[in-house]
Amino acid sequence: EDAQPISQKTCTQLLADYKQLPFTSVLPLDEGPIAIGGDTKDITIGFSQTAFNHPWRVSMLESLQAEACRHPNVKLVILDGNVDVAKQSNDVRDLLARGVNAVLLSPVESAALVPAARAVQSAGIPLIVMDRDVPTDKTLFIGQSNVTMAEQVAEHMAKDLGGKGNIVVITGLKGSSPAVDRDQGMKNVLAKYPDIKVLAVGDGQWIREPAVPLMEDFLTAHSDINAVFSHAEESSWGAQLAIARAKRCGDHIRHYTFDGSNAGFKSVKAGTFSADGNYTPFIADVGLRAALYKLMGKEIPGTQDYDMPGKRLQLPDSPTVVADNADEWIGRGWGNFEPTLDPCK
Amino acid sequence: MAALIILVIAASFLSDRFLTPANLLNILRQVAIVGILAIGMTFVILTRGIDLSVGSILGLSVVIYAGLLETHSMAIAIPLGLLVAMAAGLVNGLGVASAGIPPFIMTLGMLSFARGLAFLYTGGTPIPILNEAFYDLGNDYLFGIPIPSLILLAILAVSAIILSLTAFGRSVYAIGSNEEAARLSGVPVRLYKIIVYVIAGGVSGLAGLVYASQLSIGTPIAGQGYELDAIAAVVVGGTSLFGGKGSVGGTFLGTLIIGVLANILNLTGVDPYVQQLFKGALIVVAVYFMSRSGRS
Amino acid sequence: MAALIILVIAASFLSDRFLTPANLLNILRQVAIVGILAIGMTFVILTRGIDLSVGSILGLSVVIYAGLLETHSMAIAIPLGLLVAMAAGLVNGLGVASAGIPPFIMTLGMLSFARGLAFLYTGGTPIPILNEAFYDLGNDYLFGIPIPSLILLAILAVSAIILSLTAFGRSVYAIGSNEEAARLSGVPVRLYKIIVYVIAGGVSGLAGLVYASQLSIGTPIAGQGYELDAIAAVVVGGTSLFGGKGSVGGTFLGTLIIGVLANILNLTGVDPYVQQLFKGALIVVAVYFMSRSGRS
Amino acid sequence: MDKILLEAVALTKAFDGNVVLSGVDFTVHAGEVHAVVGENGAGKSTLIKTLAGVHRPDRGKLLIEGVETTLRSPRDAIAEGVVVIHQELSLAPHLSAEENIFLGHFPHTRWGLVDRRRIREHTRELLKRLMIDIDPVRPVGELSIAQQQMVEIAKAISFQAKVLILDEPTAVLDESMVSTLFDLVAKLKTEGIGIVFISHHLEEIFRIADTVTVLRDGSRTGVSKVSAIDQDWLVARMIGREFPIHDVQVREFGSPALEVSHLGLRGTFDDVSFIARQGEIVGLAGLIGAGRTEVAKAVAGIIRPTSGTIKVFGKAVRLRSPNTAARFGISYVSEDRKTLGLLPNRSVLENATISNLARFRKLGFLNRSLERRYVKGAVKRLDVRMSGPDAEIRTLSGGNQQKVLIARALAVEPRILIFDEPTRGVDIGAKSEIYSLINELVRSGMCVILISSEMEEILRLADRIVVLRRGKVAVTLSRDEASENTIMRAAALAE
Ligand SMILES: Nc1ncnc2c1ncn2[C@@H]1O[C@H](COP(=O)(O)OP(=O)(O)OP(=O)(O)O)[C@@H](O)[C@H]1O
Ligand SMILES: Nc1ncnc2c1ncn2[C@@H]1O[C@H](COP(=O)(O)OP(=O)(O)OP(=O)(O)O)[C@@H](O)[C@H]1O
Ligand SMILES: [Mg+2]
Ligand SMILES: [Mg+2]
Repeated sequence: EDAQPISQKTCTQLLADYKQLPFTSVLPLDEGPIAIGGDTKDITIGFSQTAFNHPWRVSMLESLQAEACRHPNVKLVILDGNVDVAKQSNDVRDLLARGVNAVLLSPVESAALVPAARAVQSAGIPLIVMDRDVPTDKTLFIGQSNVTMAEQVAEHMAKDLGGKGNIVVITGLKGSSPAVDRDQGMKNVLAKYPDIKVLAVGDGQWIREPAVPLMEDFLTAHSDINAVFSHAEESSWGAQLAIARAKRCGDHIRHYTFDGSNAGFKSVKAGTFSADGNYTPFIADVGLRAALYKLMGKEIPGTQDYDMPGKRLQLPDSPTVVADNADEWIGRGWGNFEPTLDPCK
Repeated sequence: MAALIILVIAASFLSDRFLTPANLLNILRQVAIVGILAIGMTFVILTRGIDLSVGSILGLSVVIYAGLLETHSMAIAIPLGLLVAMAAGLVNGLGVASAGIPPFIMTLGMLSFARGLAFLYTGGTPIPILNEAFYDLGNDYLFGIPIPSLILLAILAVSAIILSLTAFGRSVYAIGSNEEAARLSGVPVRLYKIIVYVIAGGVSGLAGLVYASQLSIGTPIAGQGYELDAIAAVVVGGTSLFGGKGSVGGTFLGTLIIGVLANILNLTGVDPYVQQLFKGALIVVAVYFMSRSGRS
Repeated sequence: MAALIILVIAASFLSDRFLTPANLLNILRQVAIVGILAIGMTFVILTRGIDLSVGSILGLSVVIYAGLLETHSMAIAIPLGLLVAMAAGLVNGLGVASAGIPPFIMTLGMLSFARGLAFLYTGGTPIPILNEAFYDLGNDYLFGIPIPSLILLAILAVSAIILSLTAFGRSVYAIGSNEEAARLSGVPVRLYKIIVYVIAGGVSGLAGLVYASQLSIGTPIAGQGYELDAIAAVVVGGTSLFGGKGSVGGTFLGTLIIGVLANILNLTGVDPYVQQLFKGALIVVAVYFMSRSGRS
Repeated sequence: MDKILLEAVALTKAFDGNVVLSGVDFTVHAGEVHAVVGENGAGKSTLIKTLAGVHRPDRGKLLIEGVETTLRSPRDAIAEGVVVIHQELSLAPHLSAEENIFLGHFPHTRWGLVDRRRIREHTRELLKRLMIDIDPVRPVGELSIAQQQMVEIAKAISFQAKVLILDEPTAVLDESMVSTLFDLVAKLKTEGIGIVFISHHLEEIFRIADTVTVLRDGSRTGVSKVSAIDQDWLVARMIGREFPIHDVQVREFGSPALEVSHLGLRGTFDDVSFIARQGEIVGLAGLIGAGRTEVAKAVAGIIRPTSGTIKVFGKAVRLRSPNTAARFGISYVSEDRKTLGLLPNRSVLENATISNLARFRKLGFLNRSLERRYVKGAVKRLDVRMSGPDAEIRTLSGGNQQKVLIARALAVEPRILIFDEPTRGVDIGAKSEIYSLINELVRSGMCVILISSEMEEILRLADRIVVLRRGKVAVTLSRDEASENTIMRAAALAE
């Protein structure tokens, strides 16, 4: 049995995990070939992903591949946007040149894919936008809000700190829309807590490596840090490494972070993280089903108008994972890797 | 040239969609941004310099177009954006030619500086562009050809004329070939080097124009990493990094080769990770065959 | 040197935390990875080449260490990871020296290829490293100095000896100064160029070792974009991109200058956007003063 | 004739504290050929460069047609009508001859574009006038050194100079080209142009110069009408001591060291055969472009011949690289100093020892003091003038660079040494040193192949002379048979 691209998993493996996916009950679809007007010829679906340089993005793909494995006549074409809007814009057009039946799009940058999205629309095929929106007409947008999620996480932080203290912020890649949104969410909450002071801000680029020297330097400059608000679990683990190296484990600096991986939840349970924004990648199966509904001429239930052109499918909010609910969520997050050793333990 | 032809033949076997007019126009539009940058880069590299800041200058111009278009017309936004891009190029040129800072360092500094400016200008949030005329500039067709491609071809034509038919152009080659000899012959080396960086900056601003209009957004991360793509197109096109040798025509070919590679890999739907492997290997192979065929 | 001293003095005025032993050791550890890469890069640049693939080779070695450590001991994982890194360097060397592909293109291809391999090997998901001894390698101290810094210093010392005291090292300079003349003088140019790329590859593998052990994770994106940082350190350190001139000592200074810059910007808590502005401007200024003081 | 075009008063120039010119006065009249002579490193080129806006003098002033002028760049000098052919070839190698000629002053069309047709016409005219037969659109980097020099001359004329300065233009030219150049100089003279001429060939001074200035260690030691002096006067002021003329003694030759038979390289040379024995000097004579250098390169393992065989000490060998050749004891000193010789930004010491680093190792590491000892010896033997062994070689004067390259070849301790134009740009004192060195080498049993365009040099040194004509051996002459006449006839005669 062939392994699927990128994930390197076979359909058997993917289908074994299918039951674990959080939103299989949204837009349900039976296993088996998809018939359009009684015809079960091959259906090709194009997926233009932001990039495959982060496991979150790979997990999103796995949910898509799992759904596709359930329908033998559904084929996928997967393109990697390399975190470059211009490249992704080109990718979408290449999908159209290839003659796909529908386009799934998870944009690098919300507004920048408008022309590409319009090109899909004028080709007359369904366009399902996932994760980050595109401010133009589309068949459906499926996503969660980074702003409200960051608000939740920041509220937890404010509560834990008793409304008072010093924090440092390690953002995601500067200028990328989740980083902008998570920062906005945090600022919305901090506006209510004037006694929480942001000592320093640095760019962690979603990953571990740059977070380490950043945090080391923050620790050198400030002797009274109460919490690290980081946009990514990887950066939080990096910050923790820096804390251990600086021999500042005794400061009991708290970590507030995002991503929603199983490893992240385990770190919450272990007490390394105080809260983890539960940002699930498992929405692409829903996206694929929505596209298939559309192709089959089926009504998509539960959609609503919203402040952007097109329709939105609101997914139930996943609660922020904290010590109280960590056990309940371990296994339902993404990724099956272990958290890093906590050097403070 | 031979390499491109072989590539095109191979591509048309690999996908029957490749040799359709729509797809070929697609490619021509897709390569516009990097192709334009690469032409400016060719000027710099011909003088034995390098410009790492083209991607950042593109980004800076993009946010300026977007910012100005919020309140002003295109007639104001476009010239001002280009002016800023040329000013950045001028700073590069002064640093290299007058202060004697190695081009790599000077433009690396500008890479960081211009990007920082773009972030500061936008506060990190992309500025959407709602001007329809501007949108059309990047997405419409003229004589059946996408406007960005026409812009690319126009810049190519003008550059080819400048390089082969003006005293300035010929001197650019001379400076790259033997700067001392050029100076001894009375070529105003310093001035010309400055001009070359201003051209690279201005051309980056034009690439930014295509970017902003094509994507309808002023994002401060626009063009990140494009410097390497542009340099690659120049070198694949046969221009020597040690100056004095090459042409914008070659650069255009190089751009097409890289563009066709990316397109065919997308059309055949290869695993993106494997694509990356292929891309690496194919560039090397293309250049190998190009240098072979160039020799005989 | 003067530039570094001025920088250090300025830094200690800007932050009273700067001149603490803990912070200085921090800097020495923080620069280890790029510093190591830059040393390998120096060899290549001295021969008038360039190696754009060092960051990708680092990334490839990182995932290999991590992958092998899941099931094997360090005694297996480390040599194998280094071997793969050197093999990648060997391919670069053969491409450049034997097939005559321009270094920029050959190593650009390897940049893409090795990165693709790293992604394929991991399937895009980072591999956590749970080996305690390996963790200590990246995070412990020996004689009060972080082990990564010691590795950097050891590589620096060995490289300095090779370059100044061996026939190979002397020939590296000769090749960069005038390859044809070196060949006529009986220098085995092809062999030595191959060796130079193998060194750069192997050294990238060592940098990968520091990366993987310091961060306890095998992520396929490790080292992305480091090639420019490494080249910057080399050039700031006074080595000419046109070959034949420079030293690893200079490269180490260049690394420190860039490291101190980043550190002091972090310590003073400058806004990240403004940091980027400063960083760009300061590198240029540092190099300007360095070339000034070098002249007189 | 009496009008002063250019006058330099008390020029002083130092590099890093080394005084290279001290208080030099210099005058060029209209319609005069003013020669400058002096040993290698005397400061001739530096004087020229300060007149041409390349260097700014530390002290002293410059008057052009009586007006005090500061030249900030070569561009300024050109604007004032001062045009120079520099000693180091200064062409853009990737550009064609015609573009090099008009670089800096391209003619324009009405549209402001470069007027290619006019360039083509002018170039053709110039090349014809100089009697050089080259393809004007070929990149000059592919031309031989002599051809490049002729392009430089064409370029200089194209500028319509008031003062034309020629820094050792004849060093790389053969007899016929020198004659062409001198005819041209005579003609320019009559047009009222002032000409400055530098050469180490003193007979040339007497052939064309009206006035001569002698420099020694940066000071002017003499100036006179040429008609009033003789060679001894010049030598005395240049060197300040007698120097011996080494004539070759009759020697015994050993067994054949190098046997070249039917060697050919398609399109370059064909069916070249000769034998050189231990202790023998074999001269390769011929006009420029005859293929002497290519034959030498084939023997040195630099290019691979397509036919024929080479035997070294009786053994047939295949010389795949200079490295293999070196292993068989063959060493080559190239005529093309700049592209095939110098490691420009490395020190004198490194340039001298690169050919045989194994010799300077101790316990596997290079040993600086071994290297220093060797370089010191060679510097003394060859009388190299420089600030020290750690100076970058490109700061040395041309002649001294040549000597360092000879030291490099000797470091291999070769058994067969190929000298391609070894005394090019070398002053007469050093030339005699090199001659005596060659004598010494052959006496100790070395075999020397000598390529020279200087008839006198070949005649004086070579035991046997192989004359090449268009890539073929025209004739092989013994010492007794050889004369300027026989060689020229063989070299130039149409078959
Ligand atoms: N750029 C420089 N930097 C340092 N020293 C220099 C430089 N140029 C020339 N010199 C020194 O100045 C002295 C005079 O050199 P110059 O080239 O003028 O001699 P020359 O008389 O032309 O000799 P030759 O006959 O060999 O050409 C030499 O000792 C040389 O090493
Ligand atoms: N790099 C080159 N590329 C192409 N042709 C060349 C090159 N070098 C030399 N030639 C040509 O090869 C022919 C032989 O040149 P070569 O230098 O061997 O002559 P030569 O007899 O050694 O004369 P001399 O050494 O006095 O210049 C000439 O016609 C020359 O133009
Ligand atoms: Mg001279
Ligand atoms: Mg010759």
